[in-house]
Amino acid sequence: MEVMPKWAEVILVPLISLLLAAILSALVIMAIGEDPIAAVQLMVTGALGSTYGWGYTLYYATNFLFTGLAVSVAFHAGLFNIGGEGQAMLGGLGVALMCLLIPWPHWTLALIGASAGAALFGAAWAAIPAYLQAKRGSHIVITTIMFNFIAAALLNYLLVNVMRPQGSMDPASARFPEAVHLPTLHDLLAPIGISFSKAAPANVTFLIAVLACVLVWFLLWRTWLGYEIRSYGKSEPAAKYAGISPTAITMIAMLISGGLAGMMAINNVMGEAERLVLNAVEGAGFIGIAVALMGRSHPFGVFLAAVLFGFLYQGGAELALWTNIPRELIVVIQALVILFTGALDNMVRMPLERLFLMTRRGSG
Amino acid sequence: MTADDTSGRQETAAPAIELKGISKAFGPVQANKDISIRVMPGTIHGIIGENGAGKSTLMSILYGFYKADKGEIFISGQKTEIPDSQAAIAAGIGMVFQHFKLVENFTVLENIILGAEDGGLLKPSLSKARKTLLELEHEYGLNVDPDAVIEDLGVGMQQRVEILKALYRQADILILDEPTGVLTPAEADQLFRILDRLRAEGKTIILITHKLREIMEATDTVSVMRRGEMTATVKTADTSPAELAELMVGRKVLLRVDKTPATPGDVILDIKGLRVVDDAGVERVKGIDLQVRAGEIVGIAGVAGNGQSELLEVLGGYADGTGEIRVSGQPLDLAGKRADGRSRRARGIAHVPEDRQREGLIMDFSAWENTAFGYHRDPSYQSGVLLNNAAIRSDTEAKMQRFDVRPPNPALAAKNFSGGNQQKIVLAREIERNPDLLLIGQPTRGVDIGAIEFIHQQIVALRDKGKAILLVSVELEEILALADRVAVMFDGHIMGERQSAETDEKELGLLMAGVGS
Amino acid sequence: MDFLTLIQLLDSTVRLATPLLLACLAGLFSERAGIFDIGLEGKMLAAAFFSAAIAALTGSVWLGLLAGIAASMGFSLLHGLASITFRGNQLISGVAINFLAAGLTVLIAQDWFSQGGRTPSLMGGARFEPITLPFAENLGTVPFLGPIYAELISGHSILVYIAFLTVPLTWWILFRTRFGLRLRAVGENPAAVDTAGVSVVGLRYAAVMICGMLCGIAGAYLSTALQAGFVKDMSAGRGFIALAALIFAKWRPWHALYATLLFGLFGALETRPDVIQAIFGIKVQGALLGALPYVMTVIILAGFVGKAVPPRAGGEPYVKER
Amino acid sequence: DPALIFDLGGKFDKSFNESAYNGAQRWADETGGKYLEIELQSEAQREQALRRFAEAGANPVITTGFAMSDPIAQVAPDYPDTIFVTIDGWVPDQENVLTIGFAEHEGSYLVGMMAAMASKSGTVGFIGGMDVPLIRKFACGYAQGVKAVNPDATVISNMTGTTPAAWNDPVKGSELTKAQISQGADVVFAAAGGTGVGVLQTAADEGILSVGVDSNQNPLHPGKVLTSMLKRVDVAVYDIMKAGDDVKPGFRAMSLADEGVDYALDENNAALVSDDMKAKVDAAKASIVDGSTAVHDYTSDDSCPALSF
Ligand SMILES: Nc1ncnc2c1ncn2[C@@H]1O[C@H](COP(=O)(O)OP(=O)(O)OP(=O)(O)O)[C@@H](O)[C@H]1O
Ligand SMILES: Nc1ncnc2c1ncn2[C@@H]1O[C@H](COP(=O)(O)OP(=O)(O)OP(=O)(O)O)[C@@H](O)[C@H]1O
Ligand SMILES: [Mg+2]
Ligand SMILES: [Mg+2]
Repeated sequence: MEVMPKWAEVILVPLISLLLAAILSALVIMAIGEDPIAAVQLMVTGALGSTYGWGYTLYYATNFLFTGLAVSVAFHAGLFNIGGEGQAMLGGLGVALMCLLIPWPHWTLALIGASAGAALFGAAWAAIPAYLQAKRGSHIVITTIMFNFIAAALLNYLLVNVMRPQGSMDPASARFPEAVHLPTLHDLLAPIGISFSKAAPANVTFLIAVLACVLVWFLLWRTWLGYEIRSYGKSEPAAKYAGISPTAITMIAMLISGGLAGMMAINNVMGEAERLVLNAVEGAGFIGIAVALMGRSHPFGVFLAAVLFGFLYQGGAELALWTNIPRELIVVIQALVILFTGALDNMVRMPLERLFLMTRRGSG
Repeated sequence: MTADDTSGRQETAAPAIELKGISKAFGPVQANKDISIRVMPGTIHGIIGENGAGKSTLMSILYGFYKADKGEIFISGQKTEIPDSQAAIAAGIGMVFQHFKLVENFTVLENIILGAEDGGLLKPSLSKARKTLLELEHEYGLNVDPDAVIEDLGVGMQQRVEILKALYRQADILILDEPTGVLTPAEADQLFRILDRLRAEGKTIILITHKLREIMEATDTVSVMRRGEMTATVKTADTSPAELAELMVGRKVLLRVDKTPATPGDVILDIKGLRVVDDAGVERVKGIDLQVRAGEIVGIAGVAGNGQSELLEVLGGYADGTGEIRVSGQPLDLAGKRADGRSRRARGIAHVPEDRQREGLIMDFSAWENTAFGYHRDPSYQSGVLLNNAAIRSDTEAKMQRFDVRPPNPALAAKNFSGGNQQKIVLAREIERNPDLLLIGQPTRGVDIGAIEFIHQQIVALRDKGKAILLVSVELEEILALADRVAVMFDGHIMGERQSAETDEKELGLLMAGVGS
Repeated sequence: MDFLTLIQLLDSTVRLATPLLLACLAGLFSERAGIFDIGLEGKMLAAAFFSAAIAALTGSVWLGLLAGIAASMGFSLLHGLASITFRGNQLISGVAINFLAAGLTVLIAQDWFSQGGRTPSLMGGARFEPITLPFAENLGTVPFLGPIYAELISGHSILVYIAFLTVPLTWWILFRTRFGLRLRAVGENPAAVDTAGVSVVGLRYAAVMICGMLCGIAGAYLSTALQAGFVKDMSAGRGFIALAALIFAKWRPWHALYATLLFGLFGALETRPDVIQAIFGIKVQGALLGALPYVMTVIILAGFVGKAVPPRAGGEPYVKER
Repeated sequence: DPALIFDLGGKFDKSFNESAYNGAQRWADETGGKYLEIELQSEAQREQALRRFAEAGANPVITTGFAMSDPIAQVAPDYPDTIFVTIDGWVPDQENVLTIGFAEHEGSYLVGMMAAMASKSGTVGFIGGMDVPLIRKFACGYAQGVKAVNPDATVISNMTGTTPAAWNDPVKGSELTKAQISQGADVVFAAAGGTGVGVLQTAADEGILSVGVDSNQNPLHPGKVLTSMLKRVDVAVYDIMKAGDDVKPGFRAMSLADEGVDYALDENNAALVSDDMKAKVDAAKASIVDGSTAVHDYTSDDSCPALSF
């Protein structure tokens, strides 16, 4: 019944959209007097041309994977969780407490503990807006926005007044002990003979994020719980008819969502910074919204979108390192990518559909 | 507008509407194929056809809602371009859609003037419309409270608003798409009286319906559509229901439910003093007692909005009630945790909800996902912690086969099936569970006669297996044909019970109006 | 808390509420027509920049205001193109606009002024000055009402009065005019509007453009009335707060006024820890004080405001043919 | 070539990053030299930038902001031939690191004294950006200076917010200023990046005095900015770049004695600073330099004798 073959929908449309975004970005780069071709080369080689580049690209992608999945799960339940930012902040707090308070013997155990802490704190931060939505009808978009601000204030208070080591200028927690340092991709791949950049921050969390993608996929499309979440998201009256409790699903979906957002902290806090800093999340919660929307809330789509954004971040960093292109340009490029692949995709799809319909009529 | 200026027009020989070679495709779906039709002024022209035949599409093209890929439109002999509804309205066409196009939280008056305001300010438009409305009401007996909010009105009233909307725009040609699908017999009768009146004034009416009786009683000519094509146009006087049914489905159709007398067994459903208060705090069911036995069909008749829906909702587990309900002797929770759809299903209660698109199906889900809907936690659909999708799919395929769902493609999304086939998916899901008690609301609403025949057969077959069936329908005809016993609800009470063999539409109609025993 | 402190708090409330109010009403027009807009922030930011930039270049704040409105409406047009013409995802489009504005304003500012993404400071006619209402000076001495008139009501920039007048105007347009009727209808059931012979696309573009205009004024207010120039990211999340206020207000103009005044009051209270200490009797730690407005909002939402039902067709593109 | 890494605020933060940029630019203009630079966008880029510049052979690698201390401590051992410079950071026990420490509290003390002397109401204000220890260090030094002149003076202190937006919210800065004015403040000191723009503007509009920070902000509103607390990051960066490969690791203090911090006096505020004021401040300056007056550094023990947070 579809007008276009699947490959056109899945590959051609995003590709052409991306191309349009690239062309417009090139124009902007030219407008500020730089060379767009060199810039693109720099971005591609910087982000994908070496294991070092990949290490950073995947590091960023890991963050976006968690927040993107978080937004997606809530979306499937018909809930717009804008609170990924705050939930990831709290996840960081969970990780920091776990790593600082418990003397872990080995990183594997620490990872389990920290993941639990991250998920628990993230979920807890999502629980209140979820409860208010389910029981009081308080719009989850407002409450999660509010909880982002509250989380920032809470963290600021804790890091400046409570968790900061005496005398340190930095509003950050103490460094985590050596035992909880997570292995980087270099550490993981070296034993099997693959050499991977030592410097890049991508670490074992990336694998956990990929695993999370698979699990979320299983959850949503292979379990009755996921089935209930999706049903409720599509139609509340129908869900009620089927005996699916709106309260339970709202709570569960938001807890999972918050937990996923919180889990981002094992990548940036435990894996990279190895201490909790004030601005650890740096907007990944919001990028997660774009990633989920662009990935059409499907774990595989989220994966691709997250890697795309990882590429943009790392490519942007390389641009910033070796050229005088201001960092705002990178923001503009990101915006154009989001715009063309996410919002203006029909601009590409509509004429393509007409084209395919014509060829089909022509041949049939 | 007076009778004088319309009578003159009646004499012109040109058809009020002439469509020539209309074709329309939705993506790969060819909804209308080279359709031509002529409708004479001052007549009622019926259009029938199976679900998905393209009736609504054709009329939407005439009304400028869709744009035809090919073809020409002539209004009163004049070739007319109708690129949008504005043009259709200007050409004197009004349309009452199958799914009403009303703004739910606006008042009647606001809906009526929408798009037909006089000037930029609302006040003068509203007062003028109020006056005109009064005249129209007077003229046609269409009483509606102009200040009522649409969502508070019953469907019958909403339909009147739609008709008034068209009349307010001085439509000479009125298209009605399945207007009686949601009306009570009394409301339908009233509608046809109004249509007669309009015809007498020289207005032209196109009537789409699935009900052959209405075609036979109300129309002058009738066209039959099948799979996007116009297969026949005949004078109503020259045809018969059986012939029309055959023309439309392509085979002989049984127009009557074929069933043996019931042999009721034990009491399965036993309701005592049930009361239901809705979200707004209004008591909708005011203490009813009712029993349904194994092997019988009990029909609940009544004008929509008299508590039948709430009754079904409580039985189905998604509204709270007070009182006592026993199923097979065991009490049923009416509130709290165990009063939900899942617990009900566990107790052997299956439920075909009144609104299949809102409740019975997830329109974006595939047919196979919908087949599991409500039963998704059933052990036979699980393998370990995971859903056994393969099992659900093969189960769906079998059910689609047995219920003749077309197309028999489990992967197709529910929204891509026609209404009749959507209903079959729901029925297959619920009936094939072999429940002790089947709750079924409006089983054939908006469904074509071929499918109606089939659905009725399935319900009777379940009864003959010794199951209890509670049927709620606003179609008296359906209730009389299907139910063994009829209870009539009015204002939250049961006005009376009758054996269906011993009663008729007239008696039930009185009970439905709150008059009687 | 003495009377003058109260006046000062309310005065601050008015100033802080004004950009929120304008943005909230902007969102109201758009969302009442069925187009969700989380790009209020970006539009405000773009307007803040362009109004300050043009005011700085021409010396005329009015030209600046026009430029700000034009810039904001340009982004609205983009949003309309994505969400109306091409039936794209309205949320994504909004997100993109926020990013785009954040990046472009600084890029262009740097290109034009080379002052690190800022505009030069605005002086004289390049700024909206406070207006002293008639007799404010003489009446200031009248007890009670005097200070209210002289301090609270008088002495704001013209844009503040415009913002407050926009509330009844919005109400009047929405509920008393043909345009308003159609606009509300298109947000509830676009098919009804379409079959009534009115262009859904036209109405939605009109709503989105009004939204752009009001965001433009909001942005101009930030950089040319409250401030004397543009600083990067100076909208500082106000677009999101306006969005929250819009939901809080359940998409109604008068409620929007109350909601934004409430947010403004919270913001004003945040600047006066001493007042909070006087009221609650405890000294609130600085960072936690910052959380106060948001905590209060959640409490009020949970305790007093019921379910907010958005316009029914909101967020969905109008598609006739699947 | 030298490399310069700007902290998250970006090189145009109207604060110390910008000051560093100015220093580097002056060096480039004077010598025709070239330098690498990056404006950080994320935490993860800190280590990345350090390593990339070190690998590319840049020397010295200059960083701004206390948040770089930790990454430098991680990276520096891997590149023993590169000199890493941290401005505001603290990397002890590392052989190839030059730490540059500014005595912001001393400079703030001086402008605090001037504020107290210029104040008629006996109430002065402080407006910080985000509530972080560095900003408290400014506030604390300032409050000490105020109290040194007038022990009965009131110091009102506000922070703008808890998210990075706090550094770029001039509107909030304005409101805080107005709130402090209504509490009687007639001199306000802003240490709040872009937010300070709003503070100085409002102070000028409302007819009170303000105190600028980091660079000389007196010209922003001639005759209305009492003075500015100078933090000569530009000088530090210029000196380091000039020294180039010869730069020595270790610790370099940028205190009053080293002219690393100071107060600004120019034609814009000449009329505001009386001879008496100037004499008193210069005396205090001398006594701080010779050690007879000790200004307490908040970050030394996370407490402040003159102000509570
Ligand atoms: N807006 C649309 N987009 C895509 N396909 C459509 C659309 N409307 C109808 N169709 C398809 O066109 C065909 C004709 O549909 P139409 O609604 O005209 O049938 P109908 O005869 O009115 O059926 P029913 O009796 O169920 O109302 C169907 O296959 C339907 O799925
Ligand atoms: N001119 C006014 N001055 C003060 N309050 C007003 C005024 N007009 C309306 N209100 C009050 O403001 C509230 C909201 O009015 P508004 O017109 O925004 O929504 P509404 O008409 O109640 O809602 P809707 O039309 O969406 O059902 C109401 O409580 C109303 O009493
Ligand atoms: Mg139809
Ligand atoms: Mg109203």
